[in-house]
Amino acid sequence: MTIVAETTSSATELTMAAALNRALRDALADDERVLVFGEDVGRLGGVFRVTDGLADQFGEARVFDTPLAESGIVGTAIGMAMNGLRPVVEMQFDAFAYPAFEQVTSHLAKMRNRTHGHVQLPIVIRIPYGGGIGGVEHHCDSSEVYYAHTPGLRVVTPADAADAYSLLRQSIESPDPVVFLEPKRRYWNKQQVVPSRGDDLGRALVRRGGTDVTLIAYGGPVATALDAAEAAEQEGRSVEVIDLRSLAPFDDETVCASVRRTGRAVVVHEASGFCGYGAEVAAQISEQCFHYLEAPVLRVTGLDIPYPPPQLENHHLPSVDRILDTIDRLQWDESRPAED
Amino acid sequence: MTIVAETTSSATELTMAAALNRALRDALADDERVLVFGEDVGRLGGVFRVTDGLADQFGEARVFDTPLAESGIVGTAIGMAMNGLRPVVEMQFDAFAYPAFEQVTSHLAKMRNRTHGHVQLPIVIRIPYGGGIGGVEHHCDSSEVYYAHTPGLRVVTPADAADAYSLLRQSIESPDPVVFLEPKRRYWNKQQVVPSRGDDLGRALVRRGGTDVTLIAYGGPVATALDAAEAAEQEGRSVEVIDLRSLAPFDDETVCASVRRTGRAVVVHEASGFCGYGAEVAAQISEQCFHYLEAPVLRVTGLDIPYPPPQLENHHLPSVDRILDTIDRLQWDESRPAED
Amino acid sequence: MPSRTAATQAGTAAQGLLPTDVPISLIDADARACSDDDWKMPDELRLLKLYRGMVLGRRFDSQATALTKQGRLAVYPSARGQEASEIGAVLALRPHDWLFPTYRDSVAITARGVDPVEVLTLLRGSWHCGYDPYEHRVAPQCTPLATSALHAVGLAQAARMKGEDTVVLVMLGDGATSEGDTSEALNIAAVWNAPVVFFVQNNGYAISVPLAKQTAAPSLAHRGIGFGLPGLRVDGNDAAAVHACVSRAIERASAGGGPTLIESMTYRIEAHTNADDATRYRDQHEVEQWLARDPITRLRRYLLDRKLLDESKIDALDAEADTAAAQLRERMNADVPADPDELFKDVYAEPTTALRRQRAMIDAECRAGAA
Amino acid sequence: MPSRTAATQAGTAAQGLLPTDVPISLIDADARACSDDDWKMPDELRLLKLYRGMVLGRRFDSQATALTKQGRLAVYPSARGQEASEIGAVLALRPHDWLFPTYRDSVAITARGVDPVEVLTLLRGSWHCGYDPYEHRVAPQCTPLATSALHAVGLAQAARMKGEDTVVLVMLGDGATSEGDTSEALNIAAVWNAPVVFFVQNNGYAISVPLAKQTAAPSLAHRGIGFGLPGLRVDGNDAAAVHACVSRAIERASAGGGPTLIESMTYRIEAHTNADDATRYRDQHEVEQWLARDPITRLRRYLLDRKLLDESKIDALDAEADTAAAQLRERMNADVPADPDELFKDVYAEPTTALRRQRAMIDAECRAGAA
Ligand SMILES: Cc1ncc(C[n+]2csc(CCOP(=O)(O)OP(=O)(O)O)c2C)c(N)n1
Ligand SMILES: Cc1ncc(C[n+]2csc(CCOP(=O)(O)OP(=O)(O)O)c2C)c(N)n1
Ligand SMILES: [Mg+2]
Ligand SMILES: [Mg+2]
Repeated sequence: MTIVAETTSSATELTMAAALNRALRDALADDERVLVFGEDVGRLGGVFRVTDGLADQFGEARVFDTPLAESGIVGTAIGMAMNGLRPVVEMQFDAFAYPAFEQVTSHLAKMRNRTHGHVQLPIVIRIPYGGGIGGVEHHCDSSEVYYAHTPGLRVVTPADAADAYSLLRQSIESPDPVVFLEPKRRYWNKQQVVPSRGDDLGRALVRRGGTDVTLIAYGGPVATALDAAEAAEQEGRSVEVIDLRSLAPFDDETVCASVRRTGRAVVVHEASGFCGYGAEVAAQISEQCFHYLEAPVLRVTGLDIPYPPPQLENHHLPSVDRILDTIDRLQWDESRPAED
Repeated sequence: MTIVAETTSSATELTMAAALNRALRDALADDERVLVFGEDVGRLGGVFRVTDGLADQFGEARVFDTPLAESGIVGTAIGMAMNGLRPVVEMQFDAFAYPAFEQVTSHLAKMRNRTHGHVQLPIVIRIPYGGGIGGVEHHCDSSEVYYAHTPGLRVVTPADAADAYSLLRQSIESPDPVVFLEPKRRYWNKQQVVPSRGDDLGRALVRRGGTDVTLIAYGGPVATALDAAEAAEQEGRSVEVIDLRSLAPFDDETVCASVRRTGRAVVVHEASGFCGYGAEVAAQISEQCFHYLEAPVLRVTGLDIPYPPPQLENHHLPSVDRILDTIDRLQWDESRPAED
Repeated sequence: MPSRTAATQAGTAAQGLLPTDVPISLIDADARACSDDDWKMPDELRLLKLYRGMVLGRRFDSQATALTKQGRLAVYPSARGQEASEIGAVLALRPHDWLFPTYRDSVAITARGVDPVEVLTLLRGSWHCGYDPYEHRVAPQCTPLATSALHAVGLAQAARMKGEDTVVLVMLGDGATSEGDTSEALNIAAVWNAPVVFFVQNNGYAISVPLAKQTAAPSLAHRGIGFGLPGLRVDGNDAAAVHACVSRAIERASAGGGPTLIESMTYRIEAHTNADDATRYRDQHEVEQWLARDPITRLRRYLLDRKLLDESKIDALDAEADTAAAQLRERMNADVPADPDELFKDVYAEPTTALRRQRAMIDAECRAGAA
Repeated sequence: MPSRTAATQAGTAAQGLLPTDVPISLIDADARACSDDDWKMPDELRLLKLYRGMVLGRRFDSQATALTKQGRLAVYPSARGQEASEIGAVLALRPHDWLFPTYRDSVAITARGVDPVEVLTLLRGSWHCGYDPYEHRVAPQCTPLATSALHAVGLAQAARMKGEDTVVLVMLGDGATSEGDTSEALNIAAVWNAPVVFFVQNNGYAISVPLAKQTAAPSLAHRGIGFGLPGLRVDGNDAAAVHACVSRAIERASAGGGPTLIESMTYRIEAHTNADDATRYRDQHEVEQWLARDPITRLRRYLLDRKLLDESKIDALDAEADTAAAQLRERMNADVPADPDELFKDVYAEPTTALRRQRAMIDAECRAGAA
């Protein structure tokens, strides 16, 4: 099988959905072992059009619709990967990946370890996740912790179009199985993208420098965090914003280096807070930066409720105001006694 | 339907498995809406004999074997509960509950909320969980975070026979769905049990008083934590041990009150540490007890690997030594500079 | 024991579980009565009820689609073209029976008596399930495909245990039959002999995926025999036939005969939802062929031919439907104040400490926002 | 479009997908050849291979059970009584084919050539899968029931995509057929026309649960038609018949004919595993009836009757089996040093920082322990 060398490309304005489409297209072109399949990803091009045109270009043998069965999709992908292919499968929405949970936890995550490395499963499971698009129930779950807590899986989530391209390319090339979470409310955000693969899977990115407090976010809320940082700047607070990009493994180095400088940290995510990803981030910061912390690590997260209906989702999602309020609670006033 | 009044009972020596059996028996006797079903729970009495004799006593109409389908078991339990019954179902082992994940997350957890409280699902899902019994792969997962992170579920886990009885009785009577995690390596531990229902679902228990450090554990490792506390005592350190019992909701009040007194905390569990339950406990303590902490909250957990084979599981499970080593790392030496 | 005995039993038991070669039909596409010795035409009153239900249903459906264009509904999955299946099936239910519908079955739910505004709550986005499931014995509309098939089996079995004469009708799409849950439900229902009717509306597509990519079986009704329950296939655009089949399946279940699987052959005239573009994956020609088999026209012609209906009755019914639609439009135009306190109310029977704290935070934010 | 055409196709397509009334049998319980026009008796060489495989398999199986008593294996699920199914099926595989076995199929795996010590690694507890799946094209033994049926379909389909002539045989128990994954696999295999053979060993029980509580179907082979693949039923204690059926299914798949479902009617003579107590849920009488149908005795008598085997050959084979068992016992008696470093090696292709830290901790603990 031939691997075509990467062609240098210039910047283009792309939405995240288009950047993902481009990544899939380039991966399909570069490596004939790559397959794309799932529900409605063929002729329709996916309900978010991320696979638009791929079936036409690469044929139904490589980009195809499956019967409606998520466990079936992941399970057959596992068999295909055992036989040398590199499936990139789509779960139509976050909550519709749950039927595949056993295949993901008991097989996908464990196969390499179980077989002493003989069998590897370079599979990417693409999952549009999270809310903010007025979706009805079961279409807006932030399910990252279910995967991040499962050893053997990589969990990756881009926050913008450029990362969407490069992280998806790297995920497809990864020898490890990757749960690739696409923040659906950013699908239509545009950006200048130089489609380049990069070589930083597993690393966080400092999106904005700052000295007073570190904001840690990923996926959909990264843009919110950047807006909050902008607003805080106006109020005279210098906020560093870190985009984690890789939830598993977690780049504690980048995060802790920042917090050791700023002395304060806030973690932001959409998923329910309780046992959410932010708990791990907060726990690691609290442990590794104990003597540097001027205030407890705080979390701005979704509420501990099932994802709410469209008309109420604004209360659930971390907002700029809620982030600013939380930053305000970071014990800036030396004279104020501790609240706890 | 008649609810028989609780009969006062005297202490009996029971294993945890026998205490659970007794709890099921009493629940079946007290409330004719209670049903027990699952794989092999009928004539066989369950692979751990927790349902031993129940089918004989209450008949196959109330205690019965189902076809081999976990999604089917939880899904039909949901329908039965919608029709006024109170199913107590068994998943044979932890990893074999994963096929039911969609039913648990998308329906069991959300039904009350989705229907504005019209439909309640008083279902108990009993899951023997965790390792320490020399079980082969897929038989030893600690899957509590998957459930604890899902709003709408109660997650309960007893550490001894007495709690096994009372927490299971309370779980069966709870109007909320309960994932009831039974630490299988404690099934055969004996204890004097006064079978009484109690009224403390959701509350943690201080299992042992202490002044220097708070050890927080649940399920299987509670006994290990108590042993470690005993050993630490010999070395002159007074260790308080808290058994959480209820993982969702989390009794932060009891935990934080203790840590504010001791100033130090270690969380112990078998599940992999990354995004494990201990992260939430550490994050909450770090936030709520910030000014009381003499050292960072440390975690003693399972490794971030798939559950290992029997011959290696001792390296994975939190041991007395590892707990003691961790307590030693709690910056007792005032003169020693911080390690981070 | 020895296999030949077992085999003979198998052969015998297999009798009656396979669908007929030709889908059951009572009124054909040209509105003529078909002769079928096995099935009886529903009586006049029934037929008129079916006609009325379909007319009201279609008007409701088109009104709902219109509401999406006005931004009053987030999304709406239309059942246009499937009225014979929706109405034929739901009108077979008795008051004590239960209906387990999907997102596509709003027409059936309103026909069951649920207030259309409550039905549309989900798609309007003010709450999830907008009605009390116990009031009309209608489960919440189910989105995670096939999952409700198991709930239906459980509810039905519980009714049997309690000695109640309740049959459960669960609606599924052709796509949903590929999910493991559907098979688990068929199997468990048959083993338990539960009073359930599995009603599969085979409308040819699962979003964009045609039936041929969904199954290689001779028909979806053939799935019954492998689980030990009878599979029937019915012309899903023939309200009379659908009604007859579902009625008999309900009678059978009620009499202790166990579950039935019914495949109702129909077609989704509109796109999957208003947000979908069906031209990407199917020919207009195909749609037109099915438009020619319209279930309402068909029954109307049949009833007109037999003078069971006349133009004035037709007009009156249309007017009734228009009035209902106008009322619905009006009521949906009223803004519903969504109260954030609702978020925390029914997560658990009693709100936890954490939820109380979170509610306080939201309350403070709302006050700050209002100030 | 219109339903009658579709129906006729359905009727035609259904032909040939249903199992025969009587399970396929070539050598009956009394060791007589059955006349069956559709099936040919395997040739002498094959029959002798089947016999040898069963003798070695049973000896291996009883040795493994013995090892549990000596504490050398944590647990062992015996296949005693199922040797005709295990061996008949696995010997039908060609070198390039794949086997997807369950925990119960150690006998089949060793017959495929995998070192028995490597096979027993899982149950010995020193690692999970003890062999390299690519060496003999045997997937890891699968414990989560039915999940591997999907892997089998995927691997088979990938082979087709790559133009390889590979057929995949996946073994399942009767209980596993109730899991949604089995149905999803049957459906997808049929839609894709994947070269897979689903081989269900119906041994009457899923742990303690008898078949009657597992399914109400006339037979498990009847499940095929509802997904569009042929279902066969075979006497699972007749190695010749099993071998003939599986061989033909492999040929068919190899020729592009698609998947087949085979139900092999057999019986689990031992308890579920050594840890189980079968007297709690079944009669010894039932076991004895099946002992009378022993697959090895049956084939031995058939071969003896035809002078294809004599006492000295029988003794030689038994001796060979004993030697293999003795070797196995000896090798299993050696302690395997379990190296904790292995824990971290293959979680990811490269260990993460966190895993490196955790390895350092374990190393330190081991050193402290050793000191
Ligand atoms: C478990 C699950 N997977 C995927 C989806 C997304 N989805 C919604 S509708 C649909 C197609 C369903 O087709 P069908 O069952 O034929 O019903 P129809 O829409 O035609 O009425 C899909 C894939 C879902 N709702 N649930
Ligand atoms: C998903 C899943 N659920 C439950 C189990 C526990 N379990 C192990 S074997 C078994 C019975 C399987 O019966 P069957 O499929 O007939 O195979 P047999 O053991 O008879 O070979 C059960 C319930 C499992 N391994 N996987
Ligand atoms: Mg459909
Ligand atoms: Mg079996």
